[in-house]
Amino acid sequence: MGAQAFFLAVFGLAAIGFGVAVFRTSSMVRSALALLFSQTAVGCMFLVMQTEFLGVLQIMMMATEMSIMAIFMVMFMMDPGGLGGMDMTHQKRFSIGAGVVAAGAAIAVALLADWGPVTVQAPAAAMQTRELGHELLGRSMLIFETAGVTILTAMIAATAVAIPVQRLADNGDKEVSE
Amino acid sequence: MTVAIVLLTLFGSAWLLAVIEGWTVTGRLQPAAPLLSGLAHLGRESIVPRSPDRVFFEAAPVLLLVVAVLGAAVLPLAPDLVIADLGTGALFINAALAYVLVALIMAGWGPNGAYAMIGGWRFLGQLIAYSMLIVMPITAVAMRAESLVNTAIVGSQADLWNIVYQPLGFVLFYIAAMALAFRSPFDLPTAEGELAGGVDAEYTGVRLAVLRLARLTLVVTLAAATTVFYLGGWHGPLLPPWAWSLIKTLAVAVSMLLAGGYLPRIREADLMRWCWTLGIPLALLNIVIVGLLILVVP
Amino acid sequence: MIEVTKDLSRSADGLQMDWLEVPFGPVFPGLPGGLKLTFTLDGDGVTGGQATSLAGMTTEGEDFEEVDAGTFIDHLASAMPLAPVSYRLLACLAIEQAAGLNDDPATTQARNAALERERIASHLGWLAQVGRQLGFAWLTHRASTLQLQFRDANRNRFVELEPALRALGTRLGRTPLLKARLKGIGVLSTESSDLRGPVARAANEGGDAWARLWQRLAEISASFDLIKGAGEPELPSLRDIGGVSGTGEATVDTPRGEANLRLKLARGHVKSYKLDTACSHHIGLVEKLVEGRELGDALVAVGSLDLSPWEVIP
Amino acid sequence: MTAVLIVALLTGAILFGIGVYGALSQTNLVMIMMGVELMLAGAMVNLVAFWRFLHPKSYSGQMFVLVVMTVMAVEMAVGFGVAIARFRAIGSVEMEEAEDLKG
Repeated sequence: MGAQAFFLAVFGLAAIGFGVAVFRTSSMVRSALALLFSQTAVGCMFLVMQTEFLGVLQIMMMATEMSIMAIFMVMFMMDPGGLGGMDMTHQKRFSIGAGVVAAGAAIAVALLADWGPVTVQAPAAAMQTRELGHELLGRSMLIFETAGVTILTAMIAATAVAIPVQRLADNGDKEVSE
Repeated sequence: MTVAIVLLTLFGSAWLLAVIEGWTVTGRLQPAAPLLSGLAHLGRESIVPRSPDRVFFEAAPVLLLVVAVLGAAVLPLAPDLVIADLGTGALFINAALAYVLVALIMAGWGPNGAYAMIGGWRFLGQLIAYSMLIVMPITAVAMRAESLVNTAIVGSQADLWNIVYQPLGFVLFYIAAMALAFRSPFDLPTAEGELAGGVDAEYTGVRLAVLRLARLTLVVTLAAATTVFYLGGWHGPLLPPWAWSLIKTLAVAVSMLLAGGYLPRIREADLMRWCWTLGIPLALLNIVIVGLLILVVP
Repeated sequence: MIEVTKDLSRSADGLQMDWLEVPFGPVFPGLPGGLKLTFTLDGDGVTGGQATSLAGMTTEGEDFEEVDAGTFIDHLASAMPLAPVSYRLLACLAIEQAAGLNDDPATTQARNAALERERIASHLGWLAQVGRQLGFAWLTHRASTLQLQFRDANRNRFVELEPALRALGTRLGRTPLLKARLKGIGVLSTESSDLRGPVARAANEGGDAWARLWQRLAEISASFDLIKGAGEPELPSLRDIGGVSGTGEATVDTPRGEANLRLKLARGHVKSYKLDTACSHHIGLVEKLVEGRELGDALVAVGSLDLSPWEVIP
Repeated sequence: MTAVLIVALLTGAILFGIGVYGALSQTNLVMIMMGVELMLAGAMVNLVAFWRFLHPKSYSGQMFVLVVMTVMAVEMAVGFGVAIARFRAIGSVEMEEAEDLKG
């Protein structure tokens, strides 16, 4: 069990280190890829905790998701290369306070609460995947479907919002979409 | 021990691929050419462009190589010859190979050059086209084997290979694999005619050697994945199992290498349009067909 | 950040992004050497382009000291490496016309055969270049080997090479992805100004890169039949004109379009000349061609014009 | 044995804290979304730790992690849709220049 705790701590520190790097670097692509590697470290933590399917899924999804975030950061940020070294923050003191309070509360709960018996042995990976499959298509079929439909509506909504509004030929009709 | 064997076969077939590629380009079969050109790269000056993003510039080729090797870690050459037979092996290959995109974005953004940057972001567009066409055929393959474990997948193809069982899936996976390895008809990030080498234009010296080795190893890994998923891995009459998977992997890798020379580069707009409007419906159809085959034909 | 993006120009999708000035320089793989394109890139879309030639003939007719007719011909031929025979023929015709010689059929036939042979070689060279631009390795290899064989082939060598040439044409017709790559790229309508040569002839069959490809392949087979009809092709050489003076003008259909030469002859020496080539007009088309296109399409469109930077007279 | 659980929960808490700091301190919409992503990552670590160490029998824990991953994807998609529309309107997604959106 010591090895698991050790590796978990290693990947945890990596995730936290990259997480801090996200907000400290001035170069935007470097900050996006720092978040990417922080999420990958979180994925590796899942692997260490023997939930293999979730870990592999997290690692796979985050690679593409954060790369797409990287190009959006290049589009929308003032100095994406970070050569100018601008400070892009405001209300620093308040946010540090809020961050510390949030982390402190969670840590307090983690340390003080009595978690009861901790299982030592987790089911085998292939069995976990099978059970998760049964759960997905069995009891929580509704959640699974709504999650799928939500992603679909989100895709359509995001594209609809992002598409430039064509100026309709205003041949007298009132309904000119701004 | 198995790690050494698998790595040896991986880099050995990458070296064999380099020899074959050299043979097709120069017309002369020189077995030592890849080693000599590799050493020559070591000798050459390694140029770093002005104000690069040094971390990305250094990390990209290494990450590409690590990703290619990591992808090969879960691929079985023989029933017992696999580095890590993960419970979700088939998905792990896709998870590892998703970082080819990250490596190319780093290689694009690192050297602070217009061609490289455009090449890097173009590969992001290419990923949006091919990524669905890799995951869905893997789902169909896993459906037939009723497991994501690679050795089980190969085991399920003992009597009938998947290329015969689900040819549509094979075609889609083969095309998506070539797009993932940015080989010739899909070499948008390193387009020689449009971006003058694009992503690997700024690399020289030892980094270029690592990048070239990584690209060849990536082709070998994808060929090994195609063999495991569709060509019945180590199954084959006379020869020992590892020999069969090696032969099939090399055959698929050489076909991936040479198929590109006979096709012009595809337009990015066409690639995305065809992959989404044609590829994904076909992939879903393939899943439906495999589902029916499993249920109806016991 | 509003003040940062306030004065940026709006791209097609309405977003104000900063655009990059990227040179696609004189030695870009797939483009003719010496042609310098400067694109304004919005991501990988081209919002403005400008083509200049760094290898064009700088000296116009003015500061051109008198030179003997023979050296003038060699000077003009060597100044145009992509079409030496056609410009040598142009100079010979102009000088002979200035000297008032009438042309006898035998030499004209041989000269035309040499001109057609160079047209085939030039179009094969263009095919090799398009192959390199499209990453179509087979076409580059095949077209360049054929070009080397055709450049100085005599008549019976032609007959041997004919099946290879036909095979190239049919193979291109059957290549998948080629039509999708070239169709609708770089469209030049018929009424766009001063189109010449294959670009003009392709303008009425759709005027895009695909039509130009097939127009040039058709020209290759047409030149092939011409050569079989004509005599043995041999380099045009000047017939002796003695110390004559006068003004002459000639027009030759070079592989890239009609070129026109007007010169003044004084006692066997060329006093001044005025050269007008097709490429100096075609290079002006690049701006309109690439505007609003994706980068790959823009470069293929410029490649399909078959510009020769040497023949661009500023 | 509970040490491993504690380590996981601490990591999740610290990641969550960094996410809160990031979301509140940054001026750009995209950076705020990255802060939110970090918060969700912290939450996911906790969820997996709870499932693995406390309730490995009921797989609804893993199901919840999948839902959180979906939330991450949806939040990013809609966030960038709004960001593009916003950027087209006034050329910036800086939060300090968003007074005109006030109710």
